[in-house]
Amino acid sequence: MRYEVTHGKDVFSVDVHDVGGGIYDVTVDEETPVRIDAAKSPRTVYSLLIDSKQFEGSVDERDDGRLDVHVGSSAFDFEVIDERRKALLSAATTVVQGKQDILAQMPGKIVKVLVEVGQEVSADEGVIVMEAMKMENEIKSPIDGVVTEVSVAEGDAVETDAKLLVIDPPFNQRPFGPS
Amino acid sequence: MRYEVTHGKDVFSVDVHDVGGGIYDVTVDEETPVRIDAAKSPRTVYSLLIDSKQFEGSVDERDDGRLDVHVGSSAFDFEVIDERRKALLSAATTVVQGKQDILAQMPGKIVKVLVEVGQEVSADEGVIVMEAMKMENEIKSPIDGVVTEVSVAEGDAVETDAKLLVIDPPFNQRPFGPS
Amino acid sequence: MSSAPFSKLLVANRGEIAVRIMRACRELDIRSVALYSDVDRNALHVRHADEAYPCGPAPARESYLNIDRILEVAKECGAAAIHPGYGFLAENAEFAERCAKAGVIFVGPKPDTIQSMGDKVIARQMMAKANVPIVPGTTEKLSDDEAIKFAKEIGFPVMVKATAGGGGKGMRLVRAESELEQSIKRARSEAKASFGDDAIYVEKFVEEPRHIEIQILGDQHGNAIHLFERECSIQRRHQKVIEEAPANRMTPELRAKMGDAAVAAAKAVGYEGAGTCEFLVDKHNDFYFLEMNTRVQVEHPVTEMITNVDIVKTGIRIAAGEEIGFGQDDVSISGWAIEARIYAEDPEHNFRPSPGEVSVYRPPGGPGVRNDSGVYPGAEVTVFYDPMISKLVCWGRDRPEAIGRMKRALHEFVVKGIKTSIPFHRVVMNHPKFLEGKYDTGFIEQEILGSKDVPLLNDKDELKVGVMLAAIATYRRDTARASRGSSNTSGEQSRWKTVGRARQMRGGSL
Amino acid sequence: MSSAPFSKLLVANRGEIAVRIMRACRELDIRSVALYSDVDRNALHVRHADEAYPCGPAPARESYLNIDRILEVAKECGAAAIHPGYGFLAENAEFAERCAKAGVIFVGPKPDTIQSMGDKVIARQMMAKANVPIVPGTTEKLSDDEAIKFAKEIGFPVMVKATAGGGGKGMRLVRAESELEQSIKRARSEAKASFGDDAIYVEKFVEEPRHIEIQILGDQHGNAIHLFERECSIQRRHQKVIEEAPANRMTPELRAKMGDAAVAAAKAVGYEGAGTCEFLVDKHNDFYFLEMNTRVQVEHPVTEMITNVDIVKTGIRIAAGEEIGFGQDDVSISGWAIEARIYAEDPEHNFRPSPGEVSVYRPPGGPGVRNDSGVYPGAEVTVFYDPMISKLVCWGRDRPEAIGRMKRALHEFVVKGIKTSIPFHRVVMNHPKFLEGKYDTGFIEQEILGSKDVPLLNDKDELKVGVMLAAIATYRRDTARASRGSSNTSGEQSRWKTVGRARQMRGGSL
Repeated sequence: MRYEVTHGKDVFSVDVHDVGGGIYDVTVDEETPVRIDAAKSPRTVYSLLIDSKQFEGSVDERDDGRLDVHVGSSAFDFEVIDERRKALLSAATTVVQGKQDILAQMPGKIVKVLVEVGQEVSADEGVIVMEAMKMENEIKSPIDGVVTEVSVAEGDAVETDAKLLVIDPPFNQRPFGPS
Repeated sequence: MRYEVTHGKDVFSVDVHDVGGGIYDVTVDEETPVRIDAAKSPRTVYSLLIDSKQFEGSVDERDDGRLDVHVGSSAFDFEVIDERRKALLSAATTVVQGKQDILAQMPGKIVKVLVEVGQEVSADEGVIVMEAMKMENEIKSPIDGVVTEVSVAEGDAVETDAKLLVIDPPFNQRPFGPS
Repeated sequence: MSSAPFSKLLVANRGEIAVRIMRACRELDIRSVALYSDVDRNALHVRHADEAYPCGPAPARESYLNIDRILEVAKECGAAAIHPGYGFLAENAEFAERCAKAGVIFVGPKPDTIQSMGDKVIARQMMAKANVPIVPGTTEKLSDDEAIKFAKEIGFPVMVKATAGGGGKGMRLVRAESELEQSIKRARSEAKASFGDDAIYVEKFVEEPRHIEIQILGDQHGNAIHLFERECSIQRRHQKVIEEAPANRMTPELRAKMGDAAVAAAKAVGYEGAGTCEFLVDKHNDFYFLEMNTRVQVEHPVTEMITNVDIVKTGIRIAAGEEIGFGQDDVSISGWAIEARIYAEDPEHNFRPSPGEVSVYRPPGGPGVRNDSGVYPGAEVTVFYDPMISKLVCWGRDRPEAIGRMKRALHEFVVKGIKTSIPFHRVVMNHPKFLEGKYDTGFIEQEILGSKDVPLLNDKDELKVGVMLAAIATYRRDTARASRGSSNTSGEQSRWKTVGRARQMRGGSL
Repeated sequence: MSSAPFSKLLVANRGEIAVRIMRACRELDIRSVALYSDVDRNALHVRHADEAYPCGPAPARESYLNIDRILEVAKECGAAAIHPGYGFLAENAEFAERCAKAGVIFVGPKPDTIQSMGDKVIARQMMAKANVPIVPGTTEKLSDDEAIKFAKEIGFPVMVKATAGGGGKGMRLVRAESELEQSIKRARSEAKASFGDDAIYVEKFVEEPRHIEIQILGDQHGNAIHLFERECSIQRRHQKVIEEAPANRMTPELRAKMGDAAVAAAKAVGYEGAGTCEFLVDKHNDFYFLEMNTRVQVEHPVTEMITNVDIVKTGIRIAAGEEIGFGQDDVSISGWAIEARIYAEDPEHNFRPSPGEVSVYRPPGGPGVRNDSGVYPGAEVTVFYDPMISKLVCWGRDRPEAIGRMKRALHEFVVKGIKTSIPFHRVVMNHPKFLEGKYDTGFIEQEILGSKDVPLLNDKDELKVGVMLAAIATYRRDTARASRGSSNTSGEQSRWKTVGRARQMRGGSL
């Protein structure tokens, strides 16, 4: 699984490969993978062995979803996003004008449709909950607008690029006037 | 709820009345009820306030189902049984000879029938799992014997005194010879 | 060892100091009684008590400051004495008097000692009379001419201060006579603008001030001794953060002079119990009386560690009418002790409070380490009270050993669920000026808080480890969520899972 | 403070002593390296280390006693020194020699010191030569006539012992000459029957023996001093359970004589590092050399607390070639310290081991309390190693204060998930003979274990509270189970619960 870890202005691309038994091969920014033995019981913090060096560390998720991470004497504030989720959310970050076809970024199952045709939505408002690779992800509207089409129902299995729903921009923002 | 707490040769009858908010009125052996403020978070032991006296205490369930209880400097080994369960099990402790009609001691639902007709069972072997008042209880055979009748099926709702199954003693122990 | 001085003592406080007092009680065979507000039922001090009574809603004014309720509990439980700790009602003369009227011993000095030492003007007058050096200055308003004359008398530098002042407004540092007239003018106009009153007075300016205080003990039989000094110059916004005993750059002569002054102060007010004389010491090693704290001090453990005297137990015995039990010649300084106050606050974000559940708590141990804690794993830190969760105190044969132990203990100390000032203390313990022992009360402002947020000791290696750990933890969370999410497919399966869970309960804690 | 004596030290041990050594390393700025067997990845000592290496399967013989693997790790990690702690390889002369050959410093005495002190006969001979008193007796077999002659020489009472003996077989206490011939006959026939060898020898019988030992320090420069005595007479099956320093009923004369003897013993073997001379002291205050332990002792903290010397750090400095750094006249006794060894065992059921997960762990704190722990909340106690999970050490100005603190600390100490010997220590701390300080090595057998199981301090009030708590806990468990059981009625509901759970994860620990 690949993650993007953001610390201030620095962004690290981190690949986690689960070797089993609490051992992970971790690659940061395409460097040589590092083998990490990460031991943790529910009652305590992590003990990490990295190339035989021992670090105690902890990770706490804040209410805003960011992570407070302590390692040794250091404290960090990270944002972590996995690439799947990033892909699922990419509609919201890359295409921001005009009529929006919301497509499935990977195969999955529709858990919940949160809107109906005719409903007004705001940018970043959740419109569909989709389960992909055993994770539930809320897909958000990339723009302020109106739902003009819902192409799937709860329980549907969908393939990559399947159209999920369509959102039109509000009247006054449509590029070619009223349609 | 009424419990029977056994400590060595002493048996205490304890009634627990849930007042709410971690407060209980507890009556031991029909004495005056005592109000107990029992505070506990998952990460620690109990703090009990009884008539403003403070005791720290802990309860650990052993593999054999008995309880290790610590209060202040003292350590105790208790067996606790609730009166409902006691009633459900009473067939096993009061009638021990001859053909056994296993009856429901209170209304409930049959969760699982663990034996079939013709099957040999030992005393104390589980024969039926019954749910009553939201608790599952395993009903045990009061004798060594053979199951001669199963009167209920899984999922059945049963009333008090409904016949659940019949167990005959082994051939050589039947009071009047072969039937 | 004598027998228990009382049979029962009510602790009118919470947090670590309540626990500290209850520890003393247990060692003295005294039954201890706790009070708890509505949010404190699960607090540590309740768990250390023999008895506990509710005292009201969360706000301190309705609970820990509720004199009527506290005296009611004392009567109900039959407590012979009340210990106020520090803060809350500890320096409230009315409370001490109400205790006396209710026939309950107040563990502390007499009400009029509290009263007079609580009034800065009276305290200053009494100390001057007892030949305890005070910061030369007036507290009454002066005309321009009087101010100039007085400033020349006490010598420069001086501070010109607004009598109605506060928060630095209407305050002027004057280094030479030539600046004086202009400064008085400015101070007056600032004071007028801020407080509507242009009255000013003049005070000697204490250069490179260090906050050094002397622990005193007095009893009802007229005995008074001191237990040497503590240095408390590491402060943030006038709040002590790190204390040590003995003081840095102390000389035997200065120690003797300050000790004598503190004992004179104690005798002047007929002091009973454990108290503290706070002084400012300037760069010339001249010292000036600041105030007397008529109660046990937060930082009393550093003195306990270098003198081997249990100050809290001694204070309780004194309140019971016993003598101190040892003389000035029986006490001496052994080694060096440092205390770090651990607060539930986020040093990276301007020390904002960090309430919450303490999910993981692993205090340090081993040689020379004492931890006076107010929390435990599972305790809740609320916003209602002081955010100090623990005092970490380390002792060494000398200062370097004490610092080495403090660094080691800070490294060991694991607290999760809330943010704490532990990383901040690590910064101080590695600071060259701290290591040299050459600092004054401006240390934190000038040496640490150059930037608004504290530059923690984040290093590159640990950043990389943190990045990898963040990814691993996220992966583990998502995997765990996914496996939970996929298991709710049928009622039948769920039922068997429930039975399985019930079975797993066996052998567990209830 | 001098700079770090080494840059890196490998700790060839586990549990609390490994943690203790790593604490010393951190205070000395030495990087510490841990070893862990397959079941110890999550052990506390790994979490205290800067580096950690696996050393093999759970059985000690394949891991912590695996010399080849340990030296391999030392080479791999570049450790300058190895500290063996106590137990495992601490008194293994071969290991010390292998370290020397591998160019790694062994923190402890020279191999031949370990070798000779490990052989009782050689140790006895060397001590006799150095005029250290030994229990008068022979170790070679005697004829009847020789035995009678020798017994008269050393005076009654004597012990007649089988040379092949052990476990009390072929052992006879003889109080008067008149019983001697008959006793020799019986001892011979018992020995013949048990060991196939009827050889016997005669030894002075030590009456009401107390186990008192002297802490010694020696360096490579010929310096040797002692740090006074510890009394370790509270034993169960020859295992120390409670130790104190100084010893009860000690006189300045006896202390001086025993100290001199211990220093003479240290000099006789050219002792380097921290070690201990164990003596038996009889009711006449005569003392006899028992053995020399050529390593740091479990109970070293009581000496650290009364002398303020850090024995472990000093031992490491000595191994680096430094001098002790202070002389006999620089050390003195201050106050009193008591150590209680906390074992994971069930004192109510003949001290059977009690492995498992430590679910709740709240060690005591506050003044005068030191806890050297090998576990933490969430740690697993396994059956593979010594069951000691912690050493609780309390200091007081005098013995009553130390006992008061120990009682208070035992009251505070909360350990759940496993059984511990904490309740047993409470019994001892309340026992009149212990309070008087009048006990010998028979104390536990005679005074506590009259019955097979330990009579804990169960009182009637606490029984009643326990009965009620048991019922409440059962009620709460059953109610919680019922509400879990009834919630799995439909897939839809479960799904929403799952989403809810995922949301709850926010703000939590990963």
